Amino acid sequence: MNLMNEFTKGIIRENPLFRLMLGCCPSLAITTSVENGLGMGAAFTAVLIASNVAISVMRKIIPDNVRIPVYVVIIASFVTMIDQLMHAFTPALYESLGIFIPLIVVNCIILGRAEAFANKNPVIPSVADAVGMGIGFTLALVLVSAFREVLGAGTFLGIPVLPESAPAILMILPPGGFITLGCLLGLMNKLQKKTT
Amino acid sequence: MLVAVVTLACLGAIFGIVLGFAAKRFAVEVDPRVEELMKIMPGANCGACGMPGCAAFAEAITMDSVKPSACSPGGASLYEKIAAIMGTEISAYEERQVAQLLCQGDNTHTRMLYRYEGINDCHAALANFKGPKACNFGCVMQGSCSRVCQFGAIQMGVNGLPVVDYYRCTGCNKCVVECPLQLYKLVGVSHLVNVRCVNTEKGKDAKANCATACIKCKICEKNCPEDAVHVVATGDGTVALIDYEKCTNCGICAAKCPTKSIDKIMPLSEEVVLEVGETPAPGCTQCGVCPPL
Amino acid sequence: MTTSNELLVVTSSPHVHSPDSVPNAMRDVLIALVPALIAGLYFFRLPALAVIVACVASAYAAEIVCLKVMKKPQTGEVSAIITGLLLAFCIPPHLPIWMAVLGSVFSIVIAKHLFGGLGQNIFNPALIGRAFLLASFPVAMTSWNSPLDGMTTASPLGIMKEATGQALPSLVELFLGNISGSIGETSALALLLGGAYLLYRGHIDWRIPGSFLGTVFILMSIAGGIKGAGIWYPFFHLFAGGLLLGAFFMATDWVTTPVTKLGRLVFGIGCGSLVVLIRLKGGYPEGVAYSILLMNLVTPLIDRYTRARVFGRVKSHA
Amino acid sequence: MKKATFRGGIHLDGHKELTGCLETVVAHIPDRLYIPLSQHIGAPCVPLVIVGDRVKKGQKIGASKGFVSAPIHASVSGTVVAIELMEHPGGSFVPCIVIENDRKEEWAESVTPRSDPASLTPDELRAIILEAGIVGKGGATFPSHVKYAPVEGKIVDTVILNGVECEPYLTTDHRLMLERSASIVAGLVYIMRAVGCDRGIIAIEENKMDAVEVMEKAAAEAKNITIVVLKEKYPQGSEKQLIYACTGREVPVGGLPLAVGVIVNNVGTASALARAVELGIPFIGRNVTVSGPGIRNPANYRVRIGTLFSELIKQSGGYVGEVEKIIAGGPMMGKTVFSDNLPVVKGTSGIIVFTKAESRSSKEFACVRCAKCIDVCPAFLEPTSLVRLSKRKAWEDAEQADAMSCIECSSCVYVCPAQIPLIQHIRRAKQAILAAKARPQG
Amino acid sequence: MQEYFIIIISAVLINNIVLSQFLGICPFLGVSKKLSASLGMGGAVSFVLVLAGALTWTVQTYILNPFKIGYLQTIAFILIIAALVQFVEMGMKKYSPPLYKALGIYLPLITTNCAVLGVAIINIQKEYTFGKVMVHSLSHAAGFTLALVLMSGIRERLEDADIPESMQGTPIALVVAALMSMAFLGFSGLI
Repeated sequence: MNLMNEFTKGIIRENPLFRLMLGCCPSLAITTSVENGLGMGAAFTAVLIASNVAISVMRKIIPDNVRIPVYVVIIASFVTMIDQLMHAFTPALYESLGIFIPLIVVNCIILGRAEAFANKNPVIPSVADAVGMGIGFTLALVLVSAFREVLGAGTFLGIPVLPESAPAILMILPPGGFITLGCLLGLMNKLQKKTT
Repeated sequence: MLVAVVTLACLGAIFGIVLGFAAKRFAVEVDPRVEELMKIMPGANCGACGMPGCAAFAEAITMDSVKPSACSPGGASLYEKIAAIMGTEISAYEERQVAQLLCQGDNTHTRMLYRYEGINDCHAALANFKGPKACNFGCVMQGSCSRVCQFGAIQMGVNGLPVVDYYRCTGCNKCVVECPLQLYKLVGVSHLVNVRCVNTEKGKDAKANCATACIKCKICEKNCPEDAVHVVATGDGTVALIDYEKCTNCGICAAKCPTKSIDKIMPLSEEVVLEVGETPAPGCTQCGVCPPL
Repeated sequence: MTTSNELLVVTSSPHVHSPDSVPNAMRDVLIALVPALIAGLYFFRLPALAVIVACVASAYAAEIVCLKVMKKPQTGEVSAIITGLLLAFCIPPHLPIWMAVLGSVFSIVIAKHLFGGLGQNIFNPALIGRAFLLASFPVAMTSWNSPLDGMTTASPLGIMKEATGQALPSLVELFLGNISGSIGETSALALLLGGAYLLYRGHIDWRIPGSFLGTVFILMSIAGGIKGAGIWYPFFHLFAGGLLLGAFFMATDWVTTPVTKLGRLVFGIGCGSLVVLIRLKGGYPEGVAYSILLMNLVTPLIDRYTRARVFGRVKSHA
Repeated sequence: MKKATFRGGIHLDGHKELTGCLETVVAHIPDRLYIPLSQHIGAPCVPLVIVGDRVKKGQKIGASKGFVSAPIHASVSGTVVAIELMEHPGGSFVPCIVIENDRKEEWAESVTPRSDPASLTPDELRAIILEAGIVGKGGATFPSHVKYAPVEGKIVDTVILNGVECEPYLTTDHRLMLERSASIVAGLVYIMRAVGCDRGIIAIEENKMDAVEVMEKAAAEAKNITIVVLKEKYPQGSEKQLIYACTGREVPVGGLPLAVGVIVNNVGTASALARAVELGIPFIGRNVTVSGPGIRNPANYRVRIGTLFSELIKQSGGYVGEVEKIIAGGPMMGKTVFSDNLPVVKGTSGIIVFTKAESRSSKEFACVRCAKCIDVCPAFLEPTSLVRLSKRKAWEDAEQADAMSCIECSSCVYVCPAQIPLIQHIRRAKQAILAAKARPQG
Repeated sequence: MQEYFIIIISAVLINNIVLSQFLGICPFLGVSKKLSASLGMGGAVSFVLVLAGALTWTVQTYILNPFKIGYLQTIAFILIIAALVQFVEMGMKKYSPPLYKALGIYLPLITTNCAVLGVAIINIQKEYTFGKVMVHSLSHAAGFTLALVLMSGIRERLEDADIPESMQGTPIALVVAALMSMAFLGFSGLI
């Protein structure tokens, strides 16, 4: 029951992007296509799970006053691994995500979960938390990128869905990212107000 | 492999040393209790405590310059937590207080002198002949109180007077400070009977201007079984006043008052059903003070 | 006492008011746009009419819907119509209607009502609409047709920028408006008439169009001098590419431009410099819309730093 | 010739033709007069009479209390029948001494003409001015003797008489200059003597060239007095703007005209002052314009202080149309009152009646940042920014933005196309700033 | 010279770090409510950015590359930045408490500010010389500060605007950023 709770909270109630406003940078930058969104979400989730596990395991032996640098190093190590893996196995995706893979290191969510959850809880809940948060973030990325890809490129996962002249290129340009995220956030606020 | 380990270790060591040194050089004293306190603050930053925000309040508590009970949104539960952190026994918690408007002269009761046109601000309206009402003591009905209330507890009623929702009211004192005529008073929730008029004019003059003014007839005084209400001298004249030490909430004075300027308010539980709808109050900070609906 | 039974009104001074009002001012702006409207319709005929009607109607409809959704009272003023009309004026006459409608709705909803509606927007809504369309549909937004015969051609500034070898239109043609380009920007004469009317009615301050056009003229004279192009060069830039439309109707928008006198000069000079920069060095041939948007962006800062000295804040004698 | 003026301001429709060419009429003296105990800025008077007392015309019936204050005098002879709270044109309720007129017009003993007014010393002059209850007639009603009192380290080199009368409808000063030019010039000479300066200026707006002519003739004899013709613009008559127009000096923020060596008085004040010095007659009457579209026969009246508005309106043929506003003073800065049952006081320059037709439509729009308020503000403020701060209750920021420098001329509201009552918001901010200052520190 | 100029124009206007590269969004949204705070934040980030640029380039060129351990780039860089930020934070706490208070929780966030790490990585990717690294870092810092200052000017004005309730705060800031970035499109093609 409790485990279920740790898992689901990240998906909607404490969705990292829409509720906690964390991880804005990648969600603006790489959401030009759903594929990118999925790829980023997967890489991110992997790092999150790994680092949550590692930190949760070591939480008793890490001295309190240097815990943040230690977390950073742990996260950075996992990011480096993911970076290498993606370079090797999904070169196309690696190219299009570019600099934002190493930048997973500085994604506030991972450090935030480490600080807020993993260093206080045992391994199993930490995994649940990481998976929930990861899925929540991935869903958010997919939502944003779906809007942008459909409106801006007229495709969904590369499949054309709009007539050729229709897509507004602006949506896959930087302004489109800001505007999609801004309006989605506003919408979420409105929905939340209605439901509570 | 070895190189990598050594490099990182060296880097780590260098930064560790620099930071350790810097930590000593730049050390700033922070009372750990402030951080502890900050964690339990309601975080509304409403200023009810008289401090500019929750952080300032927390700091003030550690310096003993403010009463821990000053935080009305936090209420009794916060009070206990503060006591726990501060490790001191603090005297018993005071009763919850709500703001009450000491005027019932809405536009059906009170004679008007003129039609006011201008900004909705009580201070501004008062600059012209002490407001549009013939009674110079009563509410000027421009809603300044309702705009300062962060908790949405004061709404302007249909007949022009503000209506306090005692359930949403946290007793934060903002309206008391804002009202230019000092028509708000914080009253303990157990005090159900209140004189809701501050007109100190002679009975005849008061009655000429407002149908629900205190006319100093002393009927309340004569009927009170506990000798708790008296027409007492204040300002330039007199007005009825209740001594809450003696009052037993029997409500006889309210029933006998010919102008109904003494009012017995409904028990709070009924009020909720009447006033609070489904939606949370505008301005609700979800501080958790409101009792569950 | 008095002849009526009602209570007297007590208000704060003053008790007299100038006949000025927001709706009146909006109406004057519409009147000032009429010459350019006539010119646009004369040169581009039916397609222009369709685009104009689509823009205006959708802008006004969007305004009404927005006010309704946000539960605000309908103001009954026509600023949305002006936005729609201005947007129509700076898009090509043969743009597909649905694009025009999209731009118009974007202007009103995103650039105006998300910011709280009348008086609170940061950017000129019409220009945001245009920038949105230009970035979204670059091909449709930059294919021009020459007036009257409807042949596909490049705009005068496009010809100059790309050096396509086509003959540049003469200054007289530019002045009268017999050139390809956006609906409202072709006829310099019509725009000057409208601008003069606004100046005469006191709705716009000479400082913005003055400093804007002045800066462009001076910088372009210098650039022309370096190129050895002669005196027609700065005039060509003044009359072409919607500069007059921008300078008189968009850079002077009350809401999105500085409120201080000095600030307006700074604003105009900034716009002028940016136009020159974009036209000479940038990727777009005309640049008026972007320069004004960029200066809109800086407006709060300009206002902040160009505050007038308060009367009596004299340099201390000590 | 380029006329001197100030920067900012607005052009108003003067409506002066209604009364400007009409000779001032001596108003009928009513049976009862209501003389408020407070008719000036500063401490209210203490009554010197009780109900039942007989008073003579010109007798002091209220003594000034405190330095900034001025005594009041009975404007007719008769009996005190009551002291009661009355509506006051200043927007408050003030105790008034009610005198039943016995129609004998018996002068008090203290009222005696002086044989040698030219030989009075400045101190004696100031004592006479204080005793006569002379206050500024322009509307601010600042006690004159306080204005003339010497201040350590400040030298007054110029006295300006304000004959600008830039408010629409009002023509009392205009008529006074035409009808009493000699006494105005005499008054100016006394003021100059009282403050010890030798430069006098009489400032008149260009729309009153007939008055300029008359005043020039009257001042021809006097030394060191010049007539300055100013551009017709509102608020030309505002003290600080007037000083700037006449002398090019800017009164510093928060300072008095004294800071730049200038004293400004209304022409009416000078005339009243001359009567007080020469004839010993205290301030018991003044000229009042009764005008506006809601008045049947607009006119200027010479009125005894304490006459009810309703009496004057009756003499003007009563109301026409649906009356909506009665304004004490001019339409730009005057205050609305809620009835006509209130007395003329020392500062009442006009009674303007508006009907429904003139009331401005109150449909308020959001500020569209047209900046017209900023363009016209004669104090170079940003009214619209101040309003934003005031609405947000950011009083300290408002003070930083010089809210206190607002002269409340209302030009900004006049031009505001969004019909925002800017001045009321600014006044609210000023009120709050003053309240914060008055509160003891800590 | 020409190269440096291109780097500057490109970094400040065309590829503005916030408006078109999406780096440093968190502080951009978080600390842009007041002009004074945004100037402080801009200053702090600039300082860290330039120092980090110099340090990371040095480490990369003289340690990682010679030893052929380029794959440690991310870890090494983040360490350097973390230490630097902590240093700046302590300094600020000591010497400018009001600024420290205003920047609040965002100071530690510079560590996780992708702008700093991002620029450091771009520096290496583009194989700049040390001089260019400095100019590049400085220009990006300037671009960041510019965006922040412009944003805070606008947000101060929006404080009184009647923005729909659900759009208040971050959503409207994002919309402003969108429109800003749209206006900045005007600079495209400048070089």
